[in-house]
Order: sequence, then C-alpha cells, then structure tokens
Amino acid sequence: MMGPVDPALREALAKQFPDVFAAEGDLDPNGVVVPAALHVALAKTLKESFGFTLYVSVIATNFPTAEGETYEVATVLRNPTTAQPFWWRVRLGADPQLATLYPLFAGADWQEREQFDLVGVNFVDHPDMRRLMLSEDWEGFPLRKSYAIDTPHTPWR
Amino acid sequence: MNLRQRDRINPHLDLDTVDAAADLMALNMGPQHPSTHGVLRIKLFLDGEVIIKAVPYPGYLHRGVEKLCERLTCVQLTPIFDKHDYVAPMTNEQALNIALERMLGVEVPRRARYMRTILAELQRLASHLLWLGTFTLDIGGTIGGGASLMMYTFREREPILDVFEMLTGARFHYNTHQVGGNRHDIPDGWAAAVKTCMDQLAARMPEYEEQCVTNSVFLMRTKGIGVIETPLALELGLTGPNLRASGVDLDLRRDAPFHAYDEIKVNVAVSNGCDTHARFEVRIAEMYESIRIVRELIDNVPEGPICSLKPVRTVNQIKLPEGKQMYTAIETPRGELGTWLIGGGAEKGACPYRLKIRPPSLHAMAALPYALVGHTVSDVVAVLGSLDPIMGEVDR
Amino acid sequence: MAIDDGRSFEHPLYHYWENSPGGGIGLTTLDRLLMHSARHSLWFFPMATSCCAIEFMTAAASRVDLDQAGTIIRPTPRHCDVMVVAGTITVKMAPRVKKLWDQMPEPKWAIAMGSCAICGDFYRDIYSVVPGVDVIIPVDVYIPGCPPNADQVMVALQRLQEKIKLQLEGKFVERDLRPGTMIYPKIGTHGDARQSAEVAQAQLDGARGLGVGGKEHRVPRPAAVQAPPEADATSDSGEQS
Amino acid sequence: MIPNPWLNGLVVGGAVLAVLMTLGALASWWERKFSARLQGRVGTTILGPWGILQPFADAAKMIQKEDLIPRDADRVLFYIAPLFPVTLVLGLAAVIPFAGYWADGVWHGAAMVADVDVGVLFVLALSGLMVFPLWMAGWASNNKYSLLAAMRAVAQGVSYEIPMVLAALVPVIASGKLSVTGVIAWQAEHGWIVARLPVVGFLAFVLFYLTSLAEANRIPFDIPEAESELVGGVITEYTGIKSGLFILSEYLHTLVASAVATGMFLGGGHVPGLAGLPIWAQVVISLAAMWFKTLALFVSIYWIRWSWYRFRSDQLMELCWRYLVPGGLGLVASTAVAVSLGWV
Amino acid sequence: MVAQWIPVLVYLSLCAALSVAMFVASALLSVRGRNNTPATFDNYECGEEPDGAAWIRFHPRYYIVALVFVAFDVEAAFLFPWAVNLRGAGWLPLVDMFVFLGILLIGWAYAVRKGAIKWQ
Repeated sequence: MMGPVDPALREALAKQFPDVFAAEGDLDPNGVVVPAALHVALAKTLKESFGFTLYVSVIATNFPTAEGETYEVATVLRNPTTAQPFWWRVRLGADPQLATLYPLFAGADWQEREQFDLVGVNFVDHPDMRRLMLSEDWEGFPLRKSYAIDTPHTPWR
Repeated sequence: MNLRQRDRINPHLDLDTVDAAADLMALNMGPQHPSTHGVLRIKLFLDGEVIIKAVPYPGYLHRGVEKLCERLTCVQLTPIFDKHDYVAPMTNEQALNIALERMLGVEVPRRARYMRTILAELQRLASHLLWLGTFTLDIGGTIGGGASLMMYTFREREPILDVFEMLTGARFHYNTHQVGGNRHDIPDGWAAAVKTCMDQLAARMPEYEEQCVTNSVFLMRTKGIGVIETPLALELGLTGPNLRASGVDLDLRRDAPFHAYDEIKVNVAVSNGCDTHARFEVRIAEMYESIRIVRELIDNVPEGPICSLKPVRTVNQIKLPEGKQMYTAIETPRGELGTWLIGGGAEKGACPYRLKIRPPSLHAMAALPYALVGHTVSDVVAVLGSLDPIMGEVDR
Repeated sequence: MAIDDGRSFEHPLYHYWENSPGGGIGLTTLDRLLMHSARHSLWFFPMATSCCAIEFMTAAASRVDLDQAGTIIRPTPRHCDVMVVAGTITVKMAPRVKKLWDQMPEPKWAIAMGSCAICGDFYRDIYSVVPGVDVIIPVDVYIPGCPPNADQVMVALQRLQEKIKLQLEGKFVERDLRPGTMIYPKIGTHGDARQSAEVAQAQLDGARGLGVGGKEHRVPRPAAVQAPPEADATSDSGEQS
Repeated sequence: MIPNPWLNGLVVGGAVLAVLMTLGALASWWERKFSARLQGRVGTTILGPWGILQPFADAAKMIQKEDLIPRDADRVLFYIAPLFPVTLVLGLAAVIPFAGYWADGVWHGAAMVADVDVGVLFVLALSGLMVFPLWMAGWASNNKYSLLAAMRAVAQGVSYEIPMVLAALVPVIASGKLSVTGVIAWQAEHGWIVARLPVVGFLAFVLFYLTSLAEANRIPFDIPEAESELVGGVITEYTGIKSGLFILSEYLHTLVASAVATGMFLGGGHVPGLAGLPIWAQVVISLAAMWFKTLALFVSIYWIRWSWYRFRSDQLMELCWRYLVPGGLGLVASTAVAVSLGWV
Repeated sequence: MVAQWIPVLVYLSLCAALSVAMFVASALLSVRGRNNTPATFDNYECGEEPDGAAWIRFHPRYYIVALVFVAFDVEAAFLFPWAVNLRGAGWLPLVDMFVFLGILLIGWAYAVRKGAIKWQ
C-alpha cells in the first residue's frame, strides 16, 4: 500500500517510459531513479494521465562521495482518489540543476525554494528562486553535509 | 474571466506586476503581529484597502531542525518532534515513530495502536479547540466577542491537557511514543477521566458552534472569503481540513490507515465551499467526529503489551538500515505530516542520514498569495486563521 | 542617593525638585507611589514566537488569568511595560526583537519565558538560532521550563514586582548588562531591496505632492518627475468576477 | 440651577466632570470584571477591594511612561491630537439634564450645565467632531496601521452621523423642541418616545443606539481600533498618557452616548409618580432614574462588545448607506405623517 | 440668548483644562530613557523597517464617501427647522418635505446603484 510503485501503475508507466520502468530494479522501495531529462515529463504524465494531482513534497539530499558531491532530488505525489503516493528520485552531480515543476504544481513554488535555500539545488526556470527560510544574505547551504551545524553567524556566535 | 485562480494571480514578488509609482501602500504584517499566529510576515501591497498582492515571508522561526535530526539518534528525536507543531505534539511524535517503525519493519502491539489512536484524536480536539479560539479571536478582536470564545475554548482544552498529563506527566511536550509502541501505560482512572472530559466537551461544543454560526457578522466575515479552488488546492498540496474544505474527499485516517484506524470507521467531513467558512465547518465537524471516535475506543482498549521492543536504555539502541529511503505520512490535525527518512547516518546508523519533514502548514501558507488577493486587510486575519498555520511547523 | 541612579531611565525634572527645600522627601514619596502603581499595572507585550506562546496564551486564559494582577496584553510595544519573550529567537528574528524592545517606552522590563529564550535549549548550537535572548536585550526574570506551565508566568510576574520594589529601594544591584554593551543587530533587506526603495520613493513623492507631512518631507516636488508607467497595477489581481 | 451662569458652569460643570471622570475610570475596571465574569475568569483582584484601584494604578503608570514621538511623525499634530477626544466627549454632557422635577405642571431639567435651546444640535455637532482627533492622530503618526485606521474612522464616523441625525429627528419632530430638556419635558408629559410612538419610536431608539455604538467605536463597529488586524489602530504610536486619553475617551463616549440616548428616547430622569413629591425628592429620584437607565444602556453596550464579532469596513459602510440611511428617512417620514395627522 | 452658552463655555474650558492637566503631569513626571537608539523613534511596523512613509495619495473613493456625506448632512440640517415647526402646521410642509426627501432618495438610489458608496 505504501509502496512507491503499484504493479498496475508500473505496467502503464512502462509503456510511456520504457527506459525507466522496464527494469526490475524499479520496485526498490526507495523509489524509481529517473534521469533528470525525464523529470518533468514523468510528473506531467502522472498528473494528467494517472490522477496524481496532489503535490506532496520535494526532498533534496546531499551525498558526498569519494568522487565528489552528488545530490538526489526525490519528488512525492499523491493520487487524491486512491490516496496512493508515488515517488521518484533524480540523481544530480556536483552542480545540481533540475527543471522546476512549478508550471505543473503551484505548490512546488515554495517547496523548491526551500530546498534551494537549505540544500542548494537550483531549480531551473523557477520564476522566483529566492531563499525561503534564511535571510537573503546567508552564506552556504545548511543541509549540505559539509556545513557544520554550529556554523557561526555573526554577531551572535 | 473564467480563468482559473492559478492563472490569474501571480504569487511572486515581481517588479513588473507591482507598479511602484501606483501609490500602493506596502504594509508589513508581521513578524510580530497579534494575528499572524507566530512570526509570519506578510507584505501586503494595498490599493486603498484592497490587497493587490500579498507576499508571505516565512522563516522567522527556522530552527534548523532537519540539520539537528542528522545529529541526534532515533531515540533522541521524539522530543524534538514535539516542538514542530507545538499545538499538536502528540501526532508529531506519532509521525516520527511510525516512520521509524515502517523503516525498521517493527510491529506495534494492538494496545499501543489503540492508545495512539485515542491520543491522536484527543490531540486533534485540543488542536482544533485552540484553532477555534484563535480564529474567532482574529475575527472578533482581542477586545470583543472573539476573546470570549477563545477563553471558553482554552477552558475546554485544559481537561484534555490534564488527561495527557495524567498519562505522561507532561502538559505540553510529552515524549510518550517510542519505536515499537508507547512509553507510558494507561494509569488507573484514565478512561473515566477521558470520558468525563468528552462528556463535558460534547455538551458544550454545540454552544460554541452556535455562537459562531448564528452570528450574522461571523457569517458575513467568513462566507466567500479566501477562496481556494479545488485544482489549486491540490496543486499547492493543501491537506487535511483545508483540502477537504476545498471539496476533496481525502483523509489518510480512512484512505491509508495507520494506528488502529483500519479497525474503526472514520466519517470524513467534506465541504465544497472552498472558502473560510467551509474550513470552519469542516473543522467543527471533525471535532464532533473525534469525540465520537474517542468515546467508541476508550472502553475497548485491548489488553497486552504496550511496546514490542525492549525499553530504551541507550541512545543508539536503534539502528536504521543504510541507504534505505522512505516516505511515510499520517494525518495530523493540520493535514498530511510526512517524513522522508533516509537511514544510515552518523553513530553507525543510529542517526537518520536525512530527515525531511513535510509540514502541512507550509503548504497552507503557500496558498496565501492566491487566497488574499482582492480582499481587504480585515480579511487577511480571517483567511490566515482559517488555514490554521503553526509557524513552528512552517519554518521548522 | 539620587533617585535615578542605577536605572535605565532618568527623570529630566527630578533634580530641580530634589534641590528645592523639602522637595527630596516629597519626591521620594511620589516616586514610590508611582512605581507602586507601575508595579501593579504591568502590561505585557507578547514577543511570542513558538511553543511557549501557547502556554503564554493559556496564562491569559481562564485557569491562570493574568488580568488578576492588572496585566493586559497589548499588541503594540508603545503601550507596554514588559516584553515577554516566549519561544526560540532565530538569527532572522533577533533584529526585530531588538527593534521592538527599543520601541517600548521606559520604564520597561523583560521576561524570558522558556529554555529557548533563556539559552536556546537544544537548538542552542544550531546555525540559525540565537543562544538566549539576553544576548540582545537585558532580561529581568527568567522562567525555566520547556515550556513552563502557565501558572509560572504568574509567578514570574510576582518575581518581577518584587524586583521592581527592590530596585526602588536601592537594594537590587543591576548586572552590568545593559543594552549599551549589547549586540545591536541590523535588519537586513530580504529579497526586495529594489522594490522597497522604489515604493518608498514613490510614496515620498506622493507625500510631497500633497504638501503635508513631516518637516523633512516638506520640500517642493522635484521638477522632473517621470511619468508613471502605463502598466496596469491591477492587472495581476484579476477582476473579482 | 444656579442663577449666575459663570458660577453655574463652574459648580455644576465641575460636579458633572468629576462624576463622569470617576465613572469613566471605574468603567474600565468594571469592564474588566464584567468581561472576566463573562469569560469564566476572575478579573483584577489584587489592587484594592476587588481590584477596584486598578484604573488609577494604570493612570499613574501611564503618566510616568516615556513620551516617544516617532521621528517621521508630524510633531505638532501628533502632540495636540490627544487633547481633543476627552474634551469633546465630556463636552457632550453639557446639555444633558441629569435630573428633573415637576413644578407648576411643567417638567424642569436639573443637574445640567446649561439649558441650551439647540441642545440636540449641539450634541450631534460635537459627536460629529469626534472623528477629527482620530484623523489627526492617525495621520500625524505616519504609521500605516494608524493611517488605515484613521481613514476607516473618518468614513465610519461621517457615514453613521447621518442615520444618527435622522434618528434624533424623530423625538425632535414629536416634541417640536430642539433642546434636550424640551424633548424630555415633552416625554414626561406625553410618554417616553420608545412607547409613545408605537414601533417607530422603538426603531428610532434602536437606530440611535446602533449609531452611538458606531460613533463610540464599539464592537461590532470598532473598525478603527481593530486590534487583531491593525495592531493598535490610531493609537498605535501613542505612549503613556496620550494613549490613555484616547482609551478613556472611548469609555466616556459610551457613557455619555448612553445618557444622550436615555434623554432622547427613554424619558431622561422622568419616572411616573414623581408629581406631588417635594422638589428635592423629585430631583434625587430622577437623578437615580437617569443613571439607572444610562448605566443599563452602558452595560448592554459592553455586553454586546464582549459577545459579538467585528464587521469588515466595507460591510459596515454597506450596512449604513444601504439600510440605515433609508431606514432613518422612513422613520422621519412616518413620524412626520403621524405628527401632522395629530396621532401623537 | 448668549447667557445660556456661558456655562457651556466654562464647562468646556474645564474639560480642556483636565486634558491639559494630564499633559502637564505627564510632562513633569514622565521618564526619559537613557539607552534610546534610532530604532526607538522609528515607526512601528511589526518590527520591520517601514517601507516608505504612510502618507500616500488616497484612492478617490474616499472622497466620494465624503461628498455623499456632505450632501446628506446638509439635507439633514435642513430638516431640523422643518421638524421643530411641523406640529400643527397642516399638510403643506409635510408634502413639501416629502418631495424634498423623494429627490434625496432618488439621489441615494442612484449613488447605491452606481456603487459610489462601496467602500474598499
């Protein structure tokens, strides 16, 4: 029930995105890994053809590896009639850029701004990519692993 | 002009659309303001008293909780989670512990699940009571009828907090849930106290409802104000009562059951009004429903253990599997509180690698630029109050 | 001892009274009467940010009822005597707290409610949290707890009244921690610097056009005022059809 | 009434002033206790018996508070604006007879500062002036909340002035007198307006009462204050005794407006059965009756205040112009017809 | 005639003196802060820096309300002398005034229909 990809949905999606959903590995509960190029197309298909109209969340995560910084952006949608959630992940490199979902989902506006603010993933074509939580003159992205939790911010510490 | 709300309102601070020479008054509401429910700041561009554009600025209570979660172990997290949504700490704890349990595959004993259900419903009542008080306070004024109703709702909220205190020893931040079950068992006389409390509330709720719905000024102030159309509500990710007031029949308690909700029937209140009054109606209906659920469950709590794991002794007793990611959501009084949990962080996996909280209030706040445009300054507080935001949850 | 010693405020006319014959005694009595009144009419300014705010509201509600001691909660700092900092103060919020504190008229006092306001609690080490509100304003009474129970606010009010009494009698030695030695944060602009400047200028021009207002605004309207752009200000608001 | 007009003004005026100021101060204490009782609280308890000294402590505190004038404010207007509201509101009481007696079959007013023959106009004029200090304060503060509040206050004040005048015309038409004493005397002779003019009198009374609420900025018409949206309204920037004077003036306004409504519609100090008693007894009883009626109205104003919600400003104007103004005209017309036909 | 206004004048001066006395007492007794900063004298705007002055040009609808008020208030003032002398004056003044009020009501209906009094 809480699994990310319901088999019937996967069958249907596999017709449209054979590269992504043909492999057996996509049943991994961590969610399907989708190439960045298909990010918007998948969201559009899900919204328009499969009724995933409720925008739930977007989660960016920083994974520092031996090769360098990598990022993952997970997007969660929900189908309001079946209450079924669906999520997929996009892997990004050291300079994280991903197309915005704002034209599809108005809620992506603030969510993506928040992830930009805290993790530093830049959502391309977002109309208003400002910091949301921290003040405009803040330096660094707090939720990156390289950012110390007690990074001093003058004049208090 | 049959454009959808989304298309005709630009929510962004855009220099081209707000004409600086048009003599608009730029009015800051917040961060310290009696009616912004905490430290939200809304910048209003006013033409006379009509709002041309509303730009909310959250973040004045950004406490870096997600960063803190990466440094604390799973056992230490529960008291932190109490403080996000400080009006409903109980359900916040549950959201965290369910996420951890689902990731670890831990079963929760039936008794603990029943207790959690009762606690969640009591918390929903307490939270909605506080909402009712502050909402009417916003409409009726600090010196006025709203204040009277607020005093009543705070009075009704106290017995519920007393019941919590009886169980957990704390009035506010409980720390009573743990992975695998609950920490405190039901004490003697608790069921009777809960029943007394529910009887009292059930007897008085109609009065409070009547005080609002029979008041013509209240109806004038709420009907047709702050409309959030159904497609926009879905796009924004509104959940809980706000979404149901926009005509979407979605309640995770019924549709994706957690706790003991799969064993009982939950009647979901839905309204097609999409406006402030619809949100009011939905929440009032939810309160009656919560009273019914608590009364139904309180006599039927099964016997048995309250926790399936060993009692917590050390902070890194629980270890999350590395690399596993999961989204878990439950229905709190404000809507879908989700957690995106990535296992295998510091302390050999005892800390989460990443814990993203999906707060329902943040999404509700994102609706403000759409819901406020075209209304007057007075309506800001009514709309804001009806969306029931908690800034601790918005900013985290 | 001069009556104003050790206080954060002074009475401009008091030293004339003091120096007049017999004025000293009358003045002391009057000052006691006034401070006695002030002690029993402490109006609270709720600098309420998070969890403690709820308990603070509870304190004003039926079970505790701050009104018993003559306390009213007023939303504007200009009417208030006591700032109650209830909740976590973040780096973004701190300049506003400081500014609101400054905007309160003397005599004024501050209560730090809850461990977040006292020391930052377990958010203390976090990048965006101020470790205790006494870094920026002088705190008179601390209420420990997370959050403190509502009745503790009443207790704190009584402690504050005691403190004012002791201050009046010269028995209370103030800590060397006054705003002069404290951090004075500046409010940064948040994303709309250009916007603010333009709106401010436009409004100033408007005020000049009206020929009314404060002294500094009473200057002739500049000759070369650019014509307002054609853009329709209401274009994005949508007609309420 | 003391024959020398100067002395009369000084003595009776001083007495009226003292009583009104004391009642105004006590009103704030009483309101706190009353609202507390309404809300299941206790209210002030500590200072004095039942906390009755609380308003005096508040006043003493306000007097010693620092006097801050914002840098960008219009200093002169900002400074003088608080002088007016209390003065104007107290001035309203100048033409109200707080007692009365029968002598030679004619009702005389007593305990009044001056028996002005255009008393009704005087009351309406001063009441209309009340918006000016509010506007001055709101404008001079250079605070956006104050300004919005001031604009609302002026719009509300001038709009509700009209139904108020129309409601006041009803007793004037019925009695043919423009002085408050004259109106009361006619009522003493023919019966109180609320009862004498069936339905119309009562509706006019309700209209006058509502508009008085609006003029005194009381819920549901307290738009200019509107704490929950406009923080402190016009007095946002005022500290100490200046804000205190505005707050005091509102209590006094409700008190005086109740007295005016009592005089115009409820027969003032008149109660049946006075004729034949010695004059001093008549004066004492009518004084008590007048204050009883006034305070009853006063209590009802605060009862409404603590149980109703607030209108929005546009709804308020809508209510006034769409319903109250034509309603008031209708009342005037029907009274005129009734009087012309000799029905009353 | 003038004599009846003398007590009113005396009384009004007393009232004004009361307000002034409070101001004087406040001036004598009020304190002055030693640690005032520039922020103390800023305008209060919820702790933010005010965005420009509050003195803006108002929307014309405020003036329309004022104009409608003036029209009605003058009519109301005309009603008073008529009202005082109505009793026993017969039919004619009643009809006259009804014509007058009728014209006023037509104006009112026009204003309402046009939304002139719509506040916002």
